Amino acid sequence: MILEVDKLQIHYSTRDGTARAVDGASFTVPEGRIVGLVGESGCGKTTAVRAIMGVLAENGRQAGGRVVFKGQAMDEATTRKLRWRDIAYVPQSAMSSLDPVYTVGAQLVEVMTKRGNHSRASARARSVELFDLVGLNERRLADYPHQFSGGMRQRAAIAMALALEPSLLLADEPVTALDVIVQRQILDVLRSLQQRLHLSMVLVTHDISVVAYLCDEVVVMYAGQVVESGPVRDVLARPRHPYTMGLRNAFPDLLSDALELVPIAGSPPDLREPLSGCRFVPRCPFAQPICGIDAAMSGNGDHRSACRRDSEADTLRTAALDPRTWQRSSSFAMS
Amino acid sequence: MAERADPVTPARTSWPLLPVLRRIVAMPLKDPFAFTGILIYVLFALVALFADQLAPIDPMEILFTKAGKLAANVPPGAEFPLGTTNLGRDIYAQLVYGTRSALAVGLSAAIIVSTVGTIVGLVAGYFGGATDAVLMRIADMALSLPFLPFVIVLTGFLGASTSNIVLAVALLLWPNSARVIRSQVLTLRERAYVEAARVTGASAWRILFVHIAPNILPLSFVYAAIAIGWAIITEASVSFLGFGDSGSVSWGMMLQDAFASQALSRGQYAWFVPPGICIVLIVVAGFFISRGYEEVFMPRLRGR
Amino acid sequence: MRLVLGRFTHNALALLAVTTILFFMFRLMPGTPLAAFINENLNADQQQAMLEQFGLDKPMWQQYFIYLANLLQGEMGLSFFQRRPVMTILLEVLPNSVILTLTSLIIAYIFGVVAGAWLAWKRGTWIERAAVPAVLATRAAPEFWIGMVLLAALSFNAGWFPSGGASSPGMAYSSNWDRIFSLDYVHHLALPVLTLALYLQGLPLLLMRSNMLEVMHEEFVTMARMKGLSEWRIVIGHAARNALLPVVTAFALGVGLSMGGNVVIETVFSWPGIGRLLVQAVSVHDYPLAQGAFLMIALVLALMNFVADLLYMVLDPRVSHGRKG
Amino acid sequence: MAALVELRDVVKHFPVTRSLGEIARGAHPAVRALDGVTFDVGNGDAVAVVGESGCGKTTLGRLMLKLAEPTGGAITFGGAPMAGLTGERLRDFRRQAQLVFQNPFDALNPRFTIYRAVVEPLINAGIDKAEHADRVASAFRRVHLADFDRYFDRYPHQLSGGQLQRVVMARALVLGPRFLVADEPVSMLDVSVRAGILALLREVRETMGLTAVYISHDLALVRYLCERTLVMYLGRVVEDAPTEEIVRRPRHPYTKALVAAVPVPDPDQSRAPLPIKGNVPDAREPPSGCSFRDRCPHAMPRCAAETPLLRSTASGHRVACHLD
Repeated sequence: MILEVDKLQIHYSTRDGTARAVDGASFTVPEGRIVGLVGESGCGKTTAVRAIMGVLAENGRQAGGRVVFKGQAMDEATTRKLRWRDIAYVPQSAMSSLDPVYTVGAQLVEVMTKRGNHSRASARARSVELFDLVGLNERRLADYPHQFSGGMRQRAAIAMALALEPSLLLADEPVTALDVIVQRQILDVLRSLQQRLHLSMVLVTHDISVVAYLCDEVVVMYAGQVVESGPVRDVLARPRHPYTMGLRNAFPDLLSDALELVPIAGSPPDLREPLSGCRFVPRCPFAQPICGIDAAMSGNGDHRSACRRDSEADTLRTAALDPRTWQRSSSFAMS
Repeated sequence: MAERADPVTPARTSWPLLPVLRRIVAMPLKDPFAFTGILIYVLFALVALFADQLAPIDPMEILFTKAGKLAANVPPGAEFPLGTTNLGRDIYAQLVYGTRSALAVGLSAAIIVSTVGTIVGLVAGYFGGATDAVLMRIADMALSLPFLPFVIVLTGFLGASTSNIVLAVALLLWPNSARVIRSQVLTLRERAYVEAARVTGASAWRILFVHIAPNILPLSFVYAAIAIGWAIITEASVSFLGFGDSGSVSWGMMLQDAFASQALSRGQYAWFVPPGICIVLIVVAGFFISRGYEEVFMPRLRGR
Repeated sequence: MRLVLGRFTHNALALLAVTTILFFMFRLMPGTPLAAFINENLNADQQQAMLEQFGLDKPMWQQYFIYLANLLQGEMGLSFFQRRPVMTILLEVLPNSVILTLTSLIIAYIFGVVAGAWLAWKRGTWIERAAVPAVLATRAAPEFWIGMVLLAALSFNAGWFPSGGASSPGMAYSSNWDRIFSLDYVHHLALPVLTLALYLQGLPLLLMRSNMLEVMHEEFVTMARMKGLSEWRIVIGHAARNALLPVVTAFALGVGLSMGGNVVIETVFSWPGIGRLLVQAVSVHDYPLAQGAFLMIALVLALMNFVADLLYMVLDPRVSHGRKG
Repeated sequence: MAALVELRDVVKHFPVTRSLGEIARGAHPAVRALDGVTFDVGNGDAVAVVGESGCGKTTLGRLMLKLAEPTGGAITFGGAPMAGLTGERLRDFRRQAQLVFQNPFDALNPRFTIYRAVVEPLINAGIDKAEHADRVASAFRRVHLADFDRYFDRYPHQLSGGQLQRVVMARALVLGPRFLVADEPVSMLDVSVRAGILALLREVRETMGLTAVYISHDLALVRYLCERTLVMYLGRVVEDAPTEEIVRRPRHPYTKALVAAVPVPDPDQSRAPLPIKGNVPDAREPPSGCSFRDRCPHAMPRCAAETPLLRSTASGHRVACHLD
């Protein structure tokens, strides 16, 4: 395992109390694999990744759990040392994450000379290589970020992330803001780089299709917790947690024959409230009294889920395919 | 349906201006800066209101000592808290009465500036096109006039009166607020809910006054608070340079008297320090209020 | 290039508008139009010369074009009281005003930028909580009053600085430049500069502080943290570099604006500059001189507005470098 | 059925600031948001307009609602030219044509209560005040906001995205329109909420007999809403066909690339390279002839010389390509 996240707790203090943005999430990233971190807005996926990079917002703090990188538990000092050299980041919006007053080339050289062992000359040579690697013309090194199109900026951001040859890449919604065709091109860049450089990668996204296209494994998050994880093929084909089943049914599929999408009624819980048990209970059509008690991740092999009724997963999955199943939980809707 | 009785409806359909006004009034309680600012305003307003009681001596009266001599340059003491001027006038009384003219100048300029600025900003921003172009060119012109020299030339030639100073200040200050309000209107105009009002058939004026203006109002207040300060400083500067209204008692006039009569070399600090502090307080109160409003209202306007 | 020309035209037109307003202001003053230019202080020959030069016997619109044509040649008539060409008098005092303005602005902006960035960095501490209202108070104080207090304390009381003027009486210099580069001149300059700098530092300080606070929340600053760059490099190289853009523009604008505002400072310190000249001219109804001084100030203002536009374009690559595919 | 909305060669240019050279040459450069769009929307039909950002689809929606005026061409609504709608006739049109917004968090005035927001169209249309409460209530029922009067006194920031989008729809439906334009109605919503809004859009269209135009960048979503889809590229319609045809048998090279690029939630999907090159060109200077030719794998000399027209090939399938 290149990265292990163990019972991570991230709390934000807000005016209306403490929000548990990440509430005991655990997952691992095997060496040389792409792990998709999936969930809806507010599920804690971005917070988790930013916590690993050590850049939480000022009102946020790590309240518990630990992050282990290559067997070494990370604290503030190790995080500072590992950043960018071993763990690099690809942002959602490359536009706002590049400094507008410097050329892209200058920013590449900056990180290589200040954080790497490059001289200015070797940094410049490496910039050319990097641009070539992500499919950008080296002449564009002299351009400012605003002179790039969206897709090119994203490529530049990937080049930036690879500058110090990290072994782990954390990509936060790297293609969400892009048009489909450009999105596909960027995904292909990530795929080929991952294979050529034998990178490990965490891909944060809300889009199951992106996970299906790019990832080897998937971790599904809901309300600050991990509800299911496993190989992409298994999780998408045979989801074991009702939330994953719901997500799968609600997700549009260009090629499927079913012309019906099934909504999950209701909305995620308020993370500032004290919560216990399965967070999905109010929206879950299969909830039972026992679900009020926290469930640990369980399952045989790599495919695990945090559901009290995990043993009945196959039956529930069949039931979940029927839209009427999900209407039954609508008494909780709009609460 | 049945339990939603009709009397509830008027509250739901009331003009959104009312909640906005309520928030404008309630805001100072949330922000210490704005609260201090309001407090300073209230204090000065009380002083202006009760000037007669606070200072029984006429500020222009020439005073004599019991020995019958001119009570000139008397140092601060029990009888004259801040002493007297070289002409034997009570400085404390002048300071108290100066509040009146300061507030009169400040408030009248602020009302003109924010009214004109708001209306021009709203109209130029919303209607755009030629209206906008003409109004903004006029604003550019006013902004390219050097501020204090213009006021001096105008009052120097038109005559030194308080109303001329207010007029000059208003002429030069409205473009600042108009510009900012216009740009705010431009962003609001693109907001989806304004577009929604158009789609549902609201007229241009209705959109302007029901959907846009309530969002602009806090800005108008900010500019009014700043204009109060500017007007008072300008009046003081113009008076200091000798182009002030000689018929009224103002802080600027006091400073000019002190300066011209060598109070500086005599070290008569009690004469020229207090008026300056009063000006600083009242102007800084405006800054505090505008900061407070910006903190409370502007993130909302920018965000989402 | 297109932008530069656009801004130039814009500012030139604004200046034209100002001169036009001024023309009509002076012509429509109470009294006969001739009185604005002809004064019994001038002798008959001078009166006749002015009459012809400014076409004062011609209709108003012709006068307007004659006035513009004269202006373009730097011809602004004779001062009533000094009986010398207005232009000569203006050029004599202009260096004094420029030196006063630039020196105090440079000091104010260097201090303001550094202190503003420092306060942003100290955010949330008691230093910041105390400093911000204090700085606001310096912005709220009338310049001339700051001058008066400093003058009373440091000149009359402590005797450290001369009480006014630009050179000590009885000093003789071989040229104007010699005078300006003399220690005596610097000594006279110190107190007005201190006053003006004290008044002016608030704007760059507060601007720098709020820009810094805003920029520190930008995603690219967070990115710089993730890259592991040093705090110093993040604050200076990225945050301050971005926060500085509007401050530099404000500096150029400040030159134009404070030339006008110097009117009171120059009066307090009897500094022989263009503002004091304007005040004197207006109080003795020396119309040609007042008009000339006003126009000179307006010209500097317009010029500096243009410079500010240029600086903004040069410094912000988002403006200077166009989009590409 | 007769067409409700007809567009004939509609052109919309947005002027851009001219350079000195362009002024000297007398050139008037413009962003060609729409460059000759012709199609009909039949009464009761649901048509999707699909394309990447900058293809002109949002402008198209705004023109159909008379929120902007075309630079050229004509649009008719119910047989009447929209250019001539003013005064009372414009108000009448506003009652019949409504819009559902992309961002529900921005589509409601933050200072209005929910009731106030939905009653606003009734006030604008001059509906008798006595009817307001009933009509608002029935609009809320239509969008399935249970216990709707609990929301009336709330403000938008107190509601979730899905609830807000339902309120936005209630506002659009309260006047009983015949024509609805929905601009990316679910793109700002979470996946689990999307499906409910899509189902609702489909339901109200059927029950109210609405004619609808859906604007979206997402082909996968459009499949759940519309029988017919128009694909736009750089201000032109390049393909117009039943949605299933577009998805299963795209004919225009651009549509082919677009369909191939859409990711699907299947780990075994094709990862073949896309049949497209380069980036979308500057809309101020699109290539001559076919605007897609510089990215098209099949481009030939004719494509540069001649702009392909949108021609019917099979029944109800129109393509603008010389290859076809």
